[in-house]
Amino acid sequence: MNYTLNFAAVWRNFDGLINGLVLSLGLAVVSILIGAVIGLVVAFALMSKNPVAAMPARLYVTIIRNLPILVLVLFAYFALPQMGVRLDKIKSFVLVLSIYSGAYLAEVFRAGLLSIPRGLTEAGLAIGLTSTQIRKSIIAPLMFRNVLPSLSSTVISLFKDTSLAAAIAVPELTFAARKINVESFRVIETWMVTSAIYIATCFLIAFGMRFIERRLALPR
Amino acid sequence: MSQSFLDQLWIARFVILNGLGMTVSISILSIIAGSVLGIFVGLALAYGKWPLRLVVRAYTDIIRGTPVLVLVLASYYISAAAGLDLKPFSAGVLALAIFCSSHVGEIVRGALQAISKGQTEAAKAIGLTFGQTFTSVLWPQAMRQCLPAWVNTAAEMVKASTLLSVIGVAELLLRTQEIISRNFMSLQFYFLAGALYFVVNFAIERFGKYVERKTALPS
Amino acid sequence: MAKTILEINGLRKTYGQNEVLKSVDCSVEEGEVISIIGSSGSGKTTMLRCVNMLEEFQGGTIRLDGEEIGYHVEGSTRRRKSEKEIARQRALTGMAFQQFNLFPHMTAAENVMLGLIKVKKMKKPEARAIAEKWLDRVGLGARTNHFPGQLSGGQQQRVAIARAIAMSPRLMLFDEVTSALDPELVGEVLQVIKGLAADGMTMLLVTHEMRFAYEVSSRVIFMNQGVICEEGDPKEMFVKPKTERLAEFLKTSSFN
Amino acid sequence: MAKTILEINGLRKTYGQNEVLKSVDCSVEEGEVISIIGSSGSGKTTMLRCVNMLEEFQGGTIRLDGEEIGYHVEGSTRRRKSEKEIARQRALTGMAFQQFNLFPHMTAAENVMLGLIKVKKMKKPEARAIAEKWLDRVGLGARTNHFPGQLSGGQQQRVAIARAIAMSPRLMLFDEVTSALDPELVGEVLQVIKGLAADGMTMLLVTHEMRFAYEVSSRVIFMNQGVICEEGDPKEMFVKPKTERLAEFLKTSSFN
Amino acid sequence: ADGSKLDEVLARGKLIVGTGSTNAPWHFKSADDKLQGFDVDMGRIIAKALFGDAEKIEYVNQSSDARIPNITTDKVDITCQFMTVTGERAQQVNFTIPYYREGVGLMLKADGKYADYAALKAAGSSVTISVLQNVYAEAMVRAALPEATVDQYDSVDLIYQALESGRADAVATDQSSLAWYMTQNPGRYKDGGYGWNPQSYACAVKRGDQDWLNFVNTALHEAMTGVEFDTYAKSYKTWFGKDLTPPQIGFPVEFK
Ligand SMILES: Nc1ncnc2c1ncn2[C@@H]1O[C@H](COP(=O)(O)OP(=O)(O)OP(=O)(O)O)[C@@H](O)[C@H]1O
Ligand SMILES: Nc1ncnc2c1ncn2[C@@H]1O[C@H](COP(=O)(O)OP(=O)(O)OP(=O)(O)O)[C@@H](O)[C@H]1O
Ligand SMILES: [Mg+2]
Ligand SMILES: [Mg+2]
Repeated sequence: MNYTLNFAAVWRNFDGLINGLVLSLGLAVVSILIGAVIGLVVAFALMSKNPVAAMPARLYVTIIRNLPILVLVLFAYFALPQMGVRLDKIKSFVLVLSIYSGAYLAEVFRAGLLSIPRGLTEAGLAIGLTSTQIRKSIIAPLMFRNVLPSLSSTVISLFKDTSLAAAIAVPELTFAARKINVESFRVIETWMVTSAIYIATCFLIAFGMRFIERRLALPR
Repeated sequence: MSQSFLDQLWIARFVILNGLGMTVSISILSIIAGSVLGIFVGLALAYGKWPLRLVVRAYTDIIRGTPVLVLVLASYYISAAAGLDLKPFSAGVLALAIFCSSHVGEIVRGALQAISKGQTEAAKAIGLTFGQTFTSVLWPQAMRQCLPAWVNTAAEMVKASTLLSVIGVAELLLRTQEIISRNFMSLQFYFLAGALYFVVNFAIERFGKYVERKTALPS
Repeated sequence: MAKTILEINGLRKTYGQNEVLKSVDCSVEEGEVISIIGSSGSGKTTMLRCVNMLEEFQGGTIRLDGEEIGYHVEGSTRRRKSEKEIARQRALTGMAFQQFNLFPHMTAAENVMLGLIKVKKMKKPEARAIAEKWLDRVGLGARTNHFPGQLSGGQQQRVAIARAIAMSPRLMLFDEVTSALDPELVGEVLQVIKGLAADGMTMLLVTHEMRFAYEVSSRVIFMNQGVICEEGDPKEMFVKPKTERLAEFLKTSSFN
Repeated sequence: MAKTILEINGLRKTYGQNEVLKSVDCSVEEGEVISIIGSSGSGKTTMLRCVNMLEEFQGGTIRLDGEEIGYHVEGSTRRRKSEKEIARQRALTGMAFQQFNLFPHMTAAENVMLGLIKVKKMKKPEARAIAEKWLDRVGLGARTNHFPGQLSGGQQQRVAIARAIAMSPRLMLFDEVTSALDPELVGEVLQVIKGLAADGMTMLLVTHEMRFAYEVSSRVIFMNQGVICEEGDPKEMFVKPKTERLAEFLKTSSFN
Repeated sequence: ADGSKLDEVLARGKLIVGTGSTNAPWHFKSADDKLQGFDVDMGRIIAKALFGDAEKIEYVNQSSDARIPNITTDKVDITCQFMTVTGERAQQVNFTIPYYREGVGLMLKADGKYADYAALKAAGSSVTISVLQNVYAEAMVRAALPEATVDQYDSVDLIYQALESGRADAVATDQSSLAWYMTQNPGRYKDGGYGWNPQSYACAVKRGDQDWLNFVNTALHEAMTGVEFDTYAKSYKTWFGKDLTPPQIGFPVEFK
């Protein structure tokens, strides 16, 4: 083609992209941490024999996982205030991404829990531990090791979902990129650089997770 | 604009159905193409010689690290740059299929590697070639193992199809936005769209469960 | 007469329609070593698990040192005790499982220390000292910082026994602790159990090793289809069984 | 003299630095039943797997009915045969594994039929008839449409044997086919093998069941550290071993 | 390939115009799903000039991001999509002569806290203004309301939604869009009574094809001042609600 690449506009606004990346990472970290807590509780609820715990958990996971996150983002930002809950745009996005992460992580954690032999719980019971102590000292640490490989891809896609925050004007990475686009229309160049930033970040996340996985691997 | 939401909905009914139809066709096409490609990706990852494995691993890692939006834009513009003049629909489906293939590839690899080596050896021992072993012994087992994760990917594809609105494919989200830009009832119509996406994905999930039950091995 | 530690009265356990234990009575005195034998599915494991409240049971009482285990029975009402109370009672008995069930993310010492710290509320150094003492006792003094994945089956089972015994239980329960072991590793585990018996530990053991049951037990209980079919001194029982069933069972078992 | 079916000459196999088979020579005549014994890690499995080309090997030749298996050797050059050719040669020997390795998504009959249809290019009805005949022979005539998950270990192993034997191999290889079975299921599998031996099937079997090796084999091979250390008639070898090593091995094995 | 786009379009027999579908009154869908609006009419004027038939036209639906790339990669012959003329953009595409001059206005809720522009300005930093995402959006608002908070959204319906849901106190965007919106929602909103930030809207074509650019310029010029004025005026009346005074007869207005 006779299109000549010109990155000048992108480099001029590179600071904006980096600031956007930092915000994206911040959103992802906070949301995933909150989501992990939700996910853990929900995963145990999903496994519970008690329908009062299991049913709402299943409903939550089914609904959230089948909705496009954009709809949730718009709901939290525009409809919740009409119901008396007013959060600023960053908080409302974090709320949504946490709830969204929670549903995904719950499924990941549940798979991790399923692979823990029942005998370990019984061994814990037999030495007099309570169920809560068993969950904390035995089940959770083992589950965490079990899920690390699949956790990595979930975390990466949740990180990529922070791009949806652009829709409510949170100045994260995608927002910053679009801002360059509307100014310069150097769309191809902007997305090339932006996707390189996303890919590099995702690689770092994957690498970090693999590092943790190796560190926590049990000697055998 | 004194009309109610229901009036507007009635006026827009065909447009919405149209968009829904488009969303479903995009999803089906990209899931099918992506899955076929993904099976080869998975095969290469599980059984390829190391140079091939390296290339395919780079492919999946890069694709999975890129937001789908960026893939969609790249497919549309870079294909043009490469002299391949794809219409937005084909470019979008191509992007989603590539995205899908990287995920399916990982799923297939995982499933293949979970099959015990003894299966391959037993097949070899009765004289099957690798091709026969794969089609008769490995794939039928891997497929069952893949199914739940594959269904999740399919649902992700439906959600990702929203991003084709950016290159002007008239799928459900763009159709919704068009309606909103006429009557400005954004909340109502976004949630209608949300509900429709939910219905589609829920149907996929149910279907997946059904197939899973149907193909479960007795024990 | 020695002090009665465990007293089981009319123990009844069902899985749905299936009555797995049908009114089992049994009492165990301090220092006794009792082997429970019987064919597969006769309810041996289930009985042991009821004593440790790993299974709920539908009727009868189990008393440990006179205290009701798991349920409080008053007339015709039967109330399950609180989870906390049951957890405390479980710590009074130690249990070793066929599958070892060591916590794979903890070293041998940490496995033993966990109960001491969380249940007995000991400080870490104290718990470690006890753990090391017991690991030494089972012949694993040099393996305290190994993870289960780094130990052989026999070593893992010995850690599991140390973990149970370190809690100073009133009663030890062993459920086929050697069945999952390669033949050459069975001996080392049985040796440890013999040592505990010699120390006067009260023990209930389910086993398929007839020779071992013969040598170590002060009494043998033969279960069949959810009831205790015959019990007595191993020297007598194994040589001249009173019931037809036991005679038959002994014929097919590896003892002869 | 009977016809020589298998001839192994100077077979050498290494894993990296580790030489697992060091110039093994061995020949098997039609109708022979040979047991390979030896301690763990001595190379028994590896030798069997080389014969079926499940392992590559670095030196020596294996001939089946005079035909070179896996490699074509000419002077000092050694060329691996094509995958297709090797697949054909693998079908000439049947193999049964310790872990059964039945295809879990196929019924017993389908497991047996697969090779007949894909390799022998039979029509389905013909293949089914043969499968049913062999399943009947191993005592599973009533289980042809069961999936592996619905069968006991012993039954699974018998299906696996039927699957191998249905291909009418020139030679059957058995690798510790009873080690993964519960003791009570071992008998039924050994019975099937005895039947095959009586039918004149040529067989090479790796086993830890000394009594069985003693009863069934026409010749026993004792392997040690990658070499054949002693071989001969079981009646003689087991009673008065010539080598120190075999004597020691027999002492620790369950035969005595 | 050396020929002009003009020849290519004529040979093809239809014009390919890039525009959007979600911004009233510029380019949006009617209730019966027809693309309409002022930008759309500009395309029709050019098609009429080309073929004498305004219907010989194909619209390519594109987002704002895609306006320039679709030209540079030849996906469209021309883009008419309320494109603000800037120097930087003019380096990448050739702009036609402008067909509309836009300014920014403010819209408030009719029953809202603030009466008009003066009230907003007086309130200083406590007001929030929602605008369409733009690199100079912030500066644009600052020029009128130096202290206000600026929230940027990426689609028009969202900036209105922000006002409606109380996320913003006023919307600042093209006066033409505001006018349209207020006509569609009579009585709910009011104009802030202040306009600023003039900008020109023009179509854009690929750089370096003077022939094609000249043709489009001629077509647009004659629509605004010559034979097609009635078409232009009619469209103007439809989308902006105002009547245009016909061009002055006599000496051409351009050279005054
Ligand atoms: N979770 C369960 N649900 C239903 N039935 C069960 C369950 N666990 C055990 N049973 C049944 O209870 C009966 C007694 O089982 P138990 O495990 O106590 O036997 P056992 O004497 O320990 O046998 P083994 O020697 O095989 O260990 C058996 O018939 C078994 O099928
Ligand atoms: N895949 C492998 N990689 C490296 N070394 C191997 C591999 N497979 C086997 N070995 C080594 O080769 C040697 C022979 O192994 P082989 O399995 O043939 O012994 P075996 O006589 O069958 O023993 P067992 O009675 O335990 O089955 C052993 O030292 C083993 O550690
Ligand atoms: Mg048991
Ligand atoms: Mg072996």
